[in-house]
Amino acid sequence: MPADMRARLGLTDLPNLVLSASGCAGAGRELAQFIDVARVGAVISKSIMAEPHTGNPAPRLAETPSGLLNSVGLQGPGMDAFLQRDLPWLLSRGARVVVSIAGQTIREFAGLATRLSDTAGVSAIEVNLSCPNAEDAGQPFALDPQRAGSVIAAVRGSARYDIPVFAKLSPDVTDIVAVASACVAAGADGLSLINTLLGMAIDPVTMRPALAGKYGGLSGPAIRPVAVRCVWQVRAAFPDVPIIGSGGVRTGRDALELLLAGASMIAVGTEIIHDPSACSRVLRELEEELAAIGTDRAADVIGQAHGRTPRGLAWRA
Amino acid sequence: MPADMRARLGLTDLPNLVLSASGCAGAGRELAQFIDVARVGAVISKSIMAEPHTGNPAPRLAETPSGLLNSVGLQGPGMDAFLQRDLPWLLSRGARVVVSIAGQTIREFAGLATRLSDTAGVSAIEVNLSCPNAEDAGQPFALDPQRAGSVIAAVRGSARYDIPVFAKLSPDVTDIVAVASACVAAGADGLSLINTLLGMAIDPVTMRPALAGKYGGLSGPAIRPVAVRCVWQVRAAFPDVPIIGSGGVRTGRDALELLLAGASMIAVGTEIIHDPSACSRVLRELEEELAAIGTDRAADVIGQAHGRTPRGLAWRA
Amino acid sequence: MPVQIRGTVLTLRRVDAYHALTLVAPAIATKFRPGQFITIAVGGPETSMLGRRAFAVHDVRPDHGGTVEIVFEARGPGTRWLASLRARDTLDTVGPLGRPFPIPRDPSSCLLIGVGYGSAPLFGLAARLRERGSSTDYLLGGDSAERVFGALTARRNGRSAAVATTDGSFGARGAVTGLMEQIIREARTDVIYACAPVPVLREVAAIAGRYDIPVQASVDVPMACGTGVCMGCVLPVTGTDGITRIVRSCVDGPVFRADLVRWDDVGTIPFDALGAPGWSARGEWGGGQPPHDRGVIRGVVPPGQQSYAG
Amino acid sequence: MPVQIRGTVLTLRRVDAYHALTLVAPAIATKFRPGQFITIAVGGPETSMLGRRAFAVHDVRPDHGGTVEIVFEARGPGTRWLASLRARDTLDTVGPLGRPFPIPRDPSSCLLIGVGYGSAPLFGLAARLRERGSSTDYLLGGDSAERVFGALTARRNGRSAAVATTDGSFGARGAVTGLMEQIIREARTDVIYACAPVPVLREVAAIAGRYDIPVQASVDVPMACGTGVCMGCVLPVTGTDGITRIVRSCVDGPVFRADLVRWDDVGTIPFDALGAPGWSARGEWGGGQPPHDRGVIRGVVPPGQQSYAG
Ligand SMILES: Cc1cc2nc3c(=O)[nH]c(=O)nc-3n(C[C@H](O)[C@H](O)[C@H](O)COP(=O)(O)OP(=O)(O)OC[C@H]3O[C@@H](n4cnc5c(N)ncnc54)[C@H](O)[C@@H]3O)c2cc1C
Ligand SMILES: Cc1cc2nc3c(=O)[nH]c(=O)nc-3n(C[C@H](O)[C@H](O)[C@H](O)COP(=O)(O)OP(=O)(O)OC[C@H]3O[C@@H](n4cnc5c(N)ncnc54)[C@H](O)[C@@H]3O)c2cc1C
Ligand SMILES: Cc1cc2nc3c(=O)[nH]c(=O)nc-3n(C[C@H](O)[C@H](O)[C@H](O)COP(=O)(O)O)c2cc1C
Ligand SMILES: Cc1cc2nc3c(=O)[nH]c(=O)nc-3n(C[C@H](O)[C@H](O)[C@H](O)COP(=O)(O)O)c2cc1C
Ligand code: FES
Ligand code: FES
Repeated sequence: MPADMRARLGLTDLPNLVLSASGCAGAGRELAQFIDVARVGAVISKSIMAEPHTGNPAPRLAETPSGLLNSVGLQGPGMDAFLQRDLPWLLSRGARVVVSIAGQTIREFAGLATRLSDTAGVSAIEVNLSCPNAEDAGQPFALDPQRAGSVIAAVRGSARYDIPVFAKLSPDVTDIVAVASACVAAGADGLSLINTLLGMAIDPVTMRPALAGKYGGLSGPAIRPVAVRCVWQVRAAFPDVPIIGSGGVRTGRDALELLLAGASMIAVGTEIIHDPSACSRVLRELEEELAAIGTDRAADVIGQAHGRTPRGLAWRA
Repeated sequence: MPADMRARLGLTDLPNLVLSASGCAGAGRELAQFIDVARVGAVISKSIMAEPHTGNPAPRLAETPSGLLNSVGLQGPGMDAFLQRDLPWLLSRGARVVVSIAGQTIREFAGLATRLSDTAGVSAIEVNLSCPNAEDAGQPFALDPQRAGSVIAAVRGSARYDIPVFAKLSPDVTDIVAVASACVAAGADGLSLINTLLGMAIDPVTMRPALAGKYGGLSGPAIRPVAVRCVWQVRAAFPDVPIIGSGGVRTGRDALELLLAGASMIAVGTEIIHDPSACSRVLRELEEELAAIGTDRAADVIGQAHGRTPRGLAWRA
Repeated sequence: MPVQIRGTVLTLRRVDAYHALTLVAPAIATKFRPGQFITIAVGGPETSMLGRRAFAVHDVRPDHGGTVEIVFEARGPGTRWLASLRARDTLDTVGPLGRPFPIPRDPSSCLLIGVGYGSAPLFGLAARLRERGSSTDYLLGGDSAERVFGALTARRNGRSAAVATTDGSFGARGAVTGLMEQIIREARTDVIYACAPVPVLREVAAIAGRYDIPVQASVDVPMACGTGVCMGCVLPVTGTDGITRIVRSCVDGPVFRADLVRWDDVGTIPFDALGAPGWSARGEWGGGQPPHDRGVIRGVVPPGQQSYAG
Repeated sequence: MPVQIRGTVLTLRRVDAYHALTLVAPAIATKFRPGQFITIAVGGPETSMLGRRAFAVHDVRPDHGGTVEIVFEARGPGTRWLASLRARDTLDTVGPLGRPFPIPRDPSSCLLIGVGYGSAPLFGLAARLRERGSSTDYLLGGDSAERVFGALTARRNGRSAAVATTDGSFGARGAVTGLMEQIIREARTDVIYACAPVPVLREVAAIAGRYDIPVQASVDVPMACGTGVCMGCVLPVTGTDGITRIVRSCVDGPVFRADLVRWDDVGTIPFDALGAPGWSARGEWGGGQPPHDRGVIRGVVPPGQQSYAG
């Protein structure tokens, strides 16, 4: 019998705990050519800004070993178009939708949360704290516990009480637990981690940064060990706060690794770029992994790697 | 004509700027089975502690996508044995030696620097700031600008005036420029970056951390974009401070990328594990890369990617 | 609708500077229309290369239920890996992707311009054009003789076929655009189809513009997903409503009306693009500077004015 | 001295549950002594797998200037990649590495114990032993019949050959150690050579200890470099000076005198190891607790007491 893969996100029941990560599934339509979006645990939208936004110039992507650098720069149609076009389409297809929001000031974030609260069908809000803070020389909010907390407090204060608010954290900090702590204190219902690592590539031909935006966010399997570590640390500090784990999930085994480290849900990002049916494949492979270890419910493995007694060292067995 | 690959490290002339990174070349003898250590720009020793040290239990290594996680835990013979056995051997083979030092207190670091000052043949001291600070609950010195600066001040104060002191920085910080700044202010003659990223892997079979030491340092090509970014940021802030760039160098092209970002020397680490002749191969490939772009001296490309006028976007050409 | 399949390598052979790879891929072959492309995941199960590689479909055939042929240059690690494959290897393949070349309703005089591997998609297009009664003239180019793809076929099937190479080793010396005007005049060209690097397309568009000839240009912009999810392959393109948008060449292209692509602004965000920092829905300028001073956002954007994270 | 070469695949074939790969590698073949191993870089030029894979040399032959044969199980991504190779592919190969099996000076009665692919290095060893006038008895094991490697050769060349499988599908049911004592008594064994997983070696060492028979054990510890630079493959081993050291099995092994390996402490740092936290050069205990209370450092070390960085 296949394991029970269900998860809960606030008031919403998710058929399974494999989500598509923000910015890696288009508006959902692109994905729907290859998989049934109703069968994805939830679709996390590209981070939505209040107004339409062009994003950064090309080149925006560079391939690195087992990774991808991106500086898309939050290109998007803006909240109006999202609510008029993309959200209804996803809902009509039976998908559950987590809306990722992006602002450059605390007020902007609060305004976005207010807009979403007037809307039906928003399963949760994910707050992209890696956005540049216009009032702090463009430093991402996520780098400072206090600023991150202020954004979450504002969003939590503006969002309808029954919409859970997840804070999406950046790994580019000395102490991710401190940022997580500030977000939890500010009322975050859950945490989403990790966003990309700040990286850069130089094109040896032009001898200039490979991305027009110079810096890029590093994602993909290359960063998985950092994601596992961050999820582990945050889970150890806040065992009761649900975590959406992302960062380099390519296979069901990778998903299992993040669950064992303490994630309650998994978001698949870059692998969707590499394999458009990644979400359904990862789910299937995760089911197989769970069957192999004889688990009935995916929820049972969450955080299991924290157990006190080491199960012995594999290579001694 | 092949390009001039020479570099200068304090008073020492290096035949070329490709070094072997700390902890990845054994005591030098292991490497010498495959390449001539006299032709390596310099051998950076495994970080040496005052006393012999067992390091951490096995498993100590885990393979990750394009990366390696290690928690060797500074296993080593201690300073006495290093000075009696390993250093003389390297010098007898014509190698230039940078001695990496590891302490758990500021006093220990100072003591190690004093010992090295009584010794001939030390081209430079590299201070491994990622060591756990026994007086701060084991937090690595490298995570705090002030602590990092104190270590460097103590080492610079104890080391003979003609031995350059390089501070080896960790990328696991919110602001690497702040740490670099503290080290430069404390008298560092150069900076070495980056050390490994804090990471973790879970063994899906045992369902426990794959490394006995739980956390590990992530190295290899996976982290190169982070290394390039760190070198770039530090170079932009301190254009006159020499940088030993390391992090995922696998090919001559990767070395060129770090030079363009601002490193004046390159250290090859994990790739030596993967290819024991990596140092000489990377040097040869770098020579080819430089020939291809028509450069006479490797020194001419250092920091070139910072040039103001973009050379145009490769894919438009 | 594109599909994702495991295609089996039927043959892989050298063709001058290129490799021709034939894949058994019935579900793609039957849906394909000229100008569309496929993407392939490269490097095997533990690959370190995450971007899919895009290739124009050169030919489809009915054998084995349907095969697809691509022609590629082994230039980087992904294409070198492809060149090392052997018959019976299988490949994660997605296609057909993108907007095909539009076919004129009425018989027309069509000029097909291809540079390097850019010639590959033109022959299937030509067949379709001839079926509809159009005539086809070819203008092919490349750096040198062995980089001009398909000249023989062009000679055989086209009404005319001209060649230009950078080094003069085959046909005229120089760029294809040097021969364009003469052909246009002689062939009384009604429509141009072009598949070439961006700078060549820009020049083709400029020349054709002077003769008022519509150009359908297939652009070769770095891609990662090919399906529209990553937003990596963008170009500034003006809509028929006059508004410039930053569009994805994988889903809105790769074939564009050349007069709508803002060739000079490729690799930039023009200030008047929908959603650009200076853009305003109400047609007012957001800042105090006059539009021409704001210029375009080119190359290195000051950090802090952008988000690196997505 | 080991060398690094590009070996060419001569043949790759299935042998029951295993793959046998023959490489043309003259420089390695001519230097090799039984018990030594080679390492192979896996995954091709853009590999995502950085650890080299270690394999015991099964056989060397003089043809093509010298070939080396390994026998391996396709269990993880690296060995699966190896299993997908074809003749004429080339591999970055380093060897011969490690300390070989010591050969007794005088003719002796030798028992060779191999479990799974652990049997692979025993046949070359047996030939060498027989050259020196020793007799060889084999005791081979595995989970099931198709995982017992080389039983036929053992029958043909050995004085005796016994087999045990976990599922009883071939030979006795159970572990090889179940048959050991009987063989030791019947064959009047002087020396034991064993190549098997660590728990089996530990058991072999214990039994042999009771009979006072020396054991040369080849350990199978995860390796990354195989050359001694990474410090990944460590084991606690007591020296003839009575001091326990944390040694690298790739350079100090893979063959160890079994009575010197601290089998119960594999995967730990024994408190009395040279340089362990509780260890002191002057024989005093560094801390206040009695030695037996400090125990060993096992598994998860509290962060802060260790360095993750190297
Ligand atoms: C619509 C379309 C059709 C194409 N048709 C062909 C064809 O028929 N024959 C052919 O040889 N090539 C074609 N290309 C170009 C081909 O996709 C690239 O040459 C190839 O991806 C390079 O991969 P690489 O591993 O060799 O190089 P790398 O430079 O290592 O590639 C690294 C990354 O950049 C991307 N990339 C780099 N250059 C290009 C490029 N010019 N176009 C798209 N992506 C790029 C790759 O997809 C990958 O993600 C086409 C490109 C597009 C967009
Ligand atoms: C001295 C020695 C001789 C060996 N001889 C043979 C042999 O003759 N036949 C055979 O099939 N296997 C042999 N092994 C084991 C073989 O090296 C591993 O099975 C192989 O490395 C696993 O690679 P993988 O990619 O399939 O698995 P993965 O688990 O993906 O390997 C991941 C990493 O762990 C290392 N690793 C994992 N398991 C082992 C292991 N048991 N031993 C060493 N490294 C490991 C790999 O080298 C790699 O770096 C030997 C090991 C040693 C140390
Ligand atoms: C092309 C691209 C665009 C992204 N856009 C966003 C975004 O808009 N908002 C966000 O919070 N994260 C964004 N991310 C980050 C991902 O959601 C994810 O957190 C990160 O990439 C790590 O997961 P992965 O390794 O599975 O991709 C983006 C990532 C990529 C690769
Ligand atoms: C096995 C291993 C051991 C290391 N030991 C040390 C060490 O003792 N001291 C140190 O400063 N860095 C150590 N490092 C870090 C490397 O010197 C290097 O900075 C880092 O790995 C990044 O470079 P790379 O990707 O080329 O390996 C070690 C790295 C590895 C993989
Ligand atoms: S290639 Fe990803 S959106 Fe076009
Ligand atoms: S495997 Fe690296 S030291 Fe033994």
